[in-house]
Amino acid sequence: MTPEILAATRIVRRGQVLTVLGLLAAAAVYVIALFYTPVEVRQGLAQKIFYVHAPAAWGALVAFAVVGIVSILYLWLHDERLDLFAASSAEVGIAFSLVMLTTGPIWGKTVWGTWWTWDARLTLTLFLFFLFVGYLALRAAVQDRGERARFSAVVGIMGLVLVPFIHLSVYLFRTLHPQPVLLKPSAPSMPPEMLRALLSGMAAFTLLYIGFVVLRYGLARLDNLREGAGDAL
Amino acid sequence: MAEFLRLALAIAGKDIRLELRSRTALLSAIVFSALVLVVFNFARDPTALAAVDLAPSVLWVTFAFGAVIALNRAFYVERENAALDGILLAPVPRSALYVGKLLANLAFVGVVEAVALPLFVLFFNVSLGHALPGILGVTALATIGFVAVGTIFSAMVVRTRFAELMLPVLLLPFMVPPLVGAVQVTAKLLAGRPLSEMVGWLRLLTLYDIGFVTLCILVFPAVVDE
Amino acid sequence: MAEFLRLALAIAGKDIRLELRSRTALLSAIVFSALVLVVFNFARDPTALAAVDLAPSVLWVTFAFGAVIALNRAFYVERENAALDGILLAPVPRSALYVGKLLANLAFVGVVEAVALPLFVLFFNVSLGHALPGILGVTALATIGFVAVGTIFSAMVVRTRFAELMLPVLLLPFMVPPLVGAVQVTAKLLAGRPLSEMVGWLRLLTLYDIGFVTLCILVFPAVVDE
Amino acid sequence: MRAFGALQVLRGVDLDVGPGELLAVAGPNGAGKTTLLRLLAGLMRPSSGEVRIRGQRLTRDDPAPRRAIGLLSHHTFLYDDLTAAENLQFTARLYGLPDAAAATRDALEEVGLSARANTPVRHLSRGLLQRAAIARALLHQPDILLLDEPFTGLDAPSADRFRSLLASQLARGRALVLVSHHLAEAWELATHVAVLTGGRWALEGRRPADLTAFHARYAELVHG
Amino acid sequence: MRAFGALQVLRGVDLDVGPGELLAVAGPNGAGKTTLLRLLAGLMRPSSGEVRIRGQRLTRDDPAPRRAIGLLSHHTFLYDDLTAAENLQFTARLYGLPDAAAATRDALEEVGLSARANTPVRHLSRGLLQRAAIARALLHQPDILLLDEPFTGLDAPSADRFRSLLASQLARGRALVLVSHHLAEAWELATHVAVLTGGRWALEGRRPADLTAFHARYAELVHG
Ligand code: HEM
Ligand SMILES: Nc1ncnc2c1ncn2[C@@H]1O[C@H](COP(=O)(O)OP(=O)(O)OP(=O)(O)O)[C@@H](O)[C@H]1O
Ligand SMILES: Nc1ncnc2c1ncn2[C@@H]1O[C@H](COP(=O)(O)OP(=O)(O)OP(=O)(O)O)[C@@H](O)[C@H]1O
Ligand SMILES: [Mg+2]
Ligand SMILES: [Mg+2]
Repeated sequence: MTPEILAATRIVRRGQVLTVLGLLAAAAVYVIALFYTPVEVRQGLAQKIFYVHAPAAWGALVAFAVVGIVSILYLWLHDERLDLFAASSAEVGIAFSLVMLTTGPIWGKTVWGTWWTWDARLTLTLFLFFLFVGYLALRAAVQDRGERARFSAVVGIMGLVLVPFIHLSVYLFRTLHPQPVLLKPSAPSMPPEMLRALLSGMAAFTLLYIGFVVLRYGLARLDNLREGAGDAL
Repeated sequence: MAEFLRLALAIAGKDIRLELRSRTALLSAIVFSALVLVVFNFARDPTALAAVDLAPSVLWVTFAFGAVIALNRAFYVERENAALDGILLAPVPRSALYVGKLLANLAFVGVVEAVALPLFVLFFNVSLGHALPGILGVTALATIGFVAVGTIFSAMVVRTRFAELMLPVLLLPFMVPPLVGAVQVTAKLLAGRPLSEMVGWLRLLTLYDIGFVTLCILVFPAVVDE
Repeated sequence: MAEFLRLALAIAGKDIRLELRSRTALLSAIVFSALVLVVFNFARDPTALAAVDLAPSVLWVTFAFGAVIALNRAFYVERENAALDGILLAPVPRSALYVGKLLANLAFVGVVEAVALPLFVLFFNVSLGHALPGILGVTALATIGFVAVGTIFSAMVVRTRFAELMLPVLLLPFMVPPLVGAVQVTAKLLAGRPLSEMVGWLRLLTLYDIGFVTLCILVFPAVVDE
Repeated sequence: MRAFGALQVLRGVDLDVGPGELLAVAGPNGAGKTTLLRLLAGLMRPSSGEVRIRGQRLTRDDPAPRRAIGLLSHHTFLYDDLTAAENLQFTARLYGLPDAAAATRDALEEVGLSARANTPVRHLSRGLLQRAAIARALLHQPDILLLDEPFTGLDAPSADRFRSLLASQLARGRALVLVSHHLAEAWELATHVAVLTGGRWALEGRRPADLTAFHARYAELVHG
Repeated sequence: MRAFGALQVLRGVDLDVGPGELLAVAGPNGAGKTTLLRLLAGLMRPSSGEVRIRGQRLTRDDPAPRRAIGLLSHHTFLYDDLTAAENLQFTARLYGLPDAAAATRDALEEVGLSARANTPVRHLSRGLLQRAAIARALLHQPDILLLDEPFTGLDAPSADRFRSLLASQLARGRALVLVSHHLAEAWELATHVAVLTGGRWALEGRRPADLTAFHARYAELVHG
């Protein structure tokens, strides 16, 4: 039990606590959403999915932004912990995007009558998602630790720069021809209860994000230390 | 600056000479591009599709995938006998190394495109005519963009297991903006639309080139240096 | 014969371990196929083209792309440290070496195809339905033929003295039939045409496979042996 | 005889090595020593002439006789991304050894690499790499061992271990051909010595007793 | 100090080599000799510690000090498909030498490879390859020469030629670090000797007069 291992385990425990809190908060928000927000006129109950969908999307975007920023810090400071943190954030981001990418189409099928449309925002997230799956694939394919960190940092930064370009191109691409008749995700003015529920949902997911990342980060630290112990023999 | 360029050219020149000695990368890229064109040509059911509608997409898919294959090999030559260490050991700014590799890759992808374009005209008997200069221009713009990104990724990918899929996995998302732009502009050029309709895309392509070439030069050292 | 198969499998197994060991091989294959398909989706100008018309060619270009990428590296791993000499030195019939490489490449391409097909259905929302078995069949037929030739091709490309002659280019025409055949059959299957319309192509594909696998096994020694 | 294009590398080089004999071959750089070993191993076909193993001709078509040959070359024949153990296991399968795992373990033990068995060879130091290559060449217990500068990169103790390994091979009636620039390294073990210059035997025969005298002779033959 | 992941390869190894000095380094396989040279050459960053050339720190950002370093490694740094001359000319350009052609000619002359200048290095024999690698390392007349088992594959006369080359380098006030398993090869030239075991100096200091005595000392140090 080296001090590092102790420290890492402490981080893991903190992560667990935060995660539990986050889950509770999210559950609470959802109870409120189900029973104390008005049923949306156009979409009926289907709209309730919105209180998961939007926050999840929000969480994913935050996660990926964090990866980019932390990557910059890594190339500057070359501290392995930054790399582990970025990786953890990427994994959580992928989890959240999966939630978004499943709830989204379900909702879409009910309100737009189609699973998918090449709407700017949707497509953007899709590519972000692929980008970060690639990010993790790369990490798994590089053996040397330092190299892994440097490579994935580079990808993280480039991803950050890519986002506006994809958004712009998808936007230009779409405005070529009449928008699909189906309506696209764009927040119409919503009653205050909805807004409150949405905001608290976002808050809950943010907490959840922090919990997940801290947890994942702590575990990554432990793995590293164990792996280390392995080589040393 | 002259010094910088001299080094970049030395490296690019070396790569080109090597590729001419044993044209492994180029060969498969060219063969593949030809295949793609053939497939599209035979696959196209003339009653359903006019060649012209298909043309831009086919052309750019061919270019893009050909490029990926050509890039896959960009850094293999540096691996045998640890030649890359030899370069890193020398007083060469990493940026010069990157630019040199970029130039070489542009040359290779350029060759692939130069071979594919005539085949394309042949198969799809589209008459480029007046559109040709425009098409060459947009090709240059788009190609610079994704080759710039591809160069840096190919430098990473040679150091990984399972490299061949890794490059497209990383690179394709970055290819989307230049690709979409190029297809749109090409389509308009072939349709003889006015320039005004393309400026948006052209601006995007230019921004992309400037943005990513700069960024790559900045981050490249992190790829090759410990 | 059992001996022969054991050796072939040993070689294939080694390649698969080298290439696919990385935990994320499957993941990369998924992302790869998805991206390729998405790129198509973007490359096509939606005003002009319906997805379905493109479907068969898109599917097969995707498969071919995956294959070429796999083949590119097939013999490259044998080059470092002259590992190929190590194999040639052993009491291994050259044909077993070829078959082993072929199997490894088929495994690789198979993974990509297995992943790409569902995604293809998703993105191009074509409903395979009853066509599925047919498509699987033709995929197998065409892939075997294509990869069989491709494996020889990659061996030649690595043996530089062959690359020096432009021999590999001569192989190009041989790669066309399986692809074109596959595209044609796929198109008919999707259009729900009667089998009678496809037998011609299917017969061609089968003959091609038998013919070329045998031929490749026969000429392979000449490629690898001094 | 063997020519690369116009460049004739070996001319009228005959040798035969019996069981329990070790032929030590020396010669200047570019003399053709490696080429000779590659010919004997069947990796190259002689432009003219032939190679026989127990009277059986070495041809491309019949893999069987290759089983008798082990070659330690300038190249390691190892896959950088596989571990030493994985490399040997693969080799074992190529030679159809009954128990690949055991053969691997023993071979690694013999060259003192067991501790690093599971390191990807890419991460092995040069000497450790050479040991892995030796293990690979000996893995299938070949009757004929062709060794091209086998002591390269080995430290003193592993060189000694390797010498005793060779001794045991000779005791088991194996035929050895060893190429080296430092004949001292294997002088005691050698039963025959030969000097190759410009692709010809400058000297060939039983090993003389005195090394230093031989060195003098060698010097005048080659550089004289 | 340098670690690969958790594997610590070098621990508290300090050395400094002045102009006209040759430090001969010995040590068992896997001791960390090559790693040490790569650190000194700036190909790796020390996990902790630093490298200074004439008091100037070796950093990634400033290419200038790298000009002072020449490394002859286990790898040749040569492109197999280019000829020896082409390889050297490329190197000359990398170092911005005024007259690449002349520098190449002289370097090839010095290692006795002029005759094979236009052979693709893929077709060079091992010893000839090693000579090409030596020519490449010396091409830009570095002040500091790091040599990793430089005698590998060289035949006797070219080994002698190389030794006199080293002597002239020392005469010109160059600082040399030479790693070898056969200290005899460079004993006369060495001004200092050091022994590396398990990533630590087991011994370091001026070169003793007597080699055999040193061998005995070495044996007990390393193999106990
Ligand atoms: C960047 C990623 C995304 C963000 C930030 C996001 C955010 C939002 C927000 C804030 C809403 C509520 C707006 C409203 O009430 O209309 C919404 C609605 C919706 N989103 Fe997303 N979303 C994202 C991705 C997706 C994806 C990938 C899908 C998948 C198809 C999707 C499908 C939908 C649907 C169907 C609606 C309901 C549209 C409507 O209200 O008519 N979204 N999204
Ligand atoms: N594949 C090849 N093509 C052309 N020439 C070759 C080839 N391989 C070797 N040679 C030439 O044949 C000659 C003999 O090479 P070989 O490797 O047998 O020499 P060697 O005796 O092993 O020398 P060394 O002691 O340096 O290893 C050399 O001049 C070499 O350049
Ligand atoms: N890239 C790497 N990753 C992990 N371990 C490495 C790496 N490079 C070297 N090592 C390990 O570091 C140790 C020292 O290697 P090094 O090459 O410095 O030894 P050496 O003293 O040069 O040995 P030799 O005399 O065999 O050349 C070895 O155990 C080696 O396995
Ligand atoms: Mg040799
Ligand atoms: Mg070493």
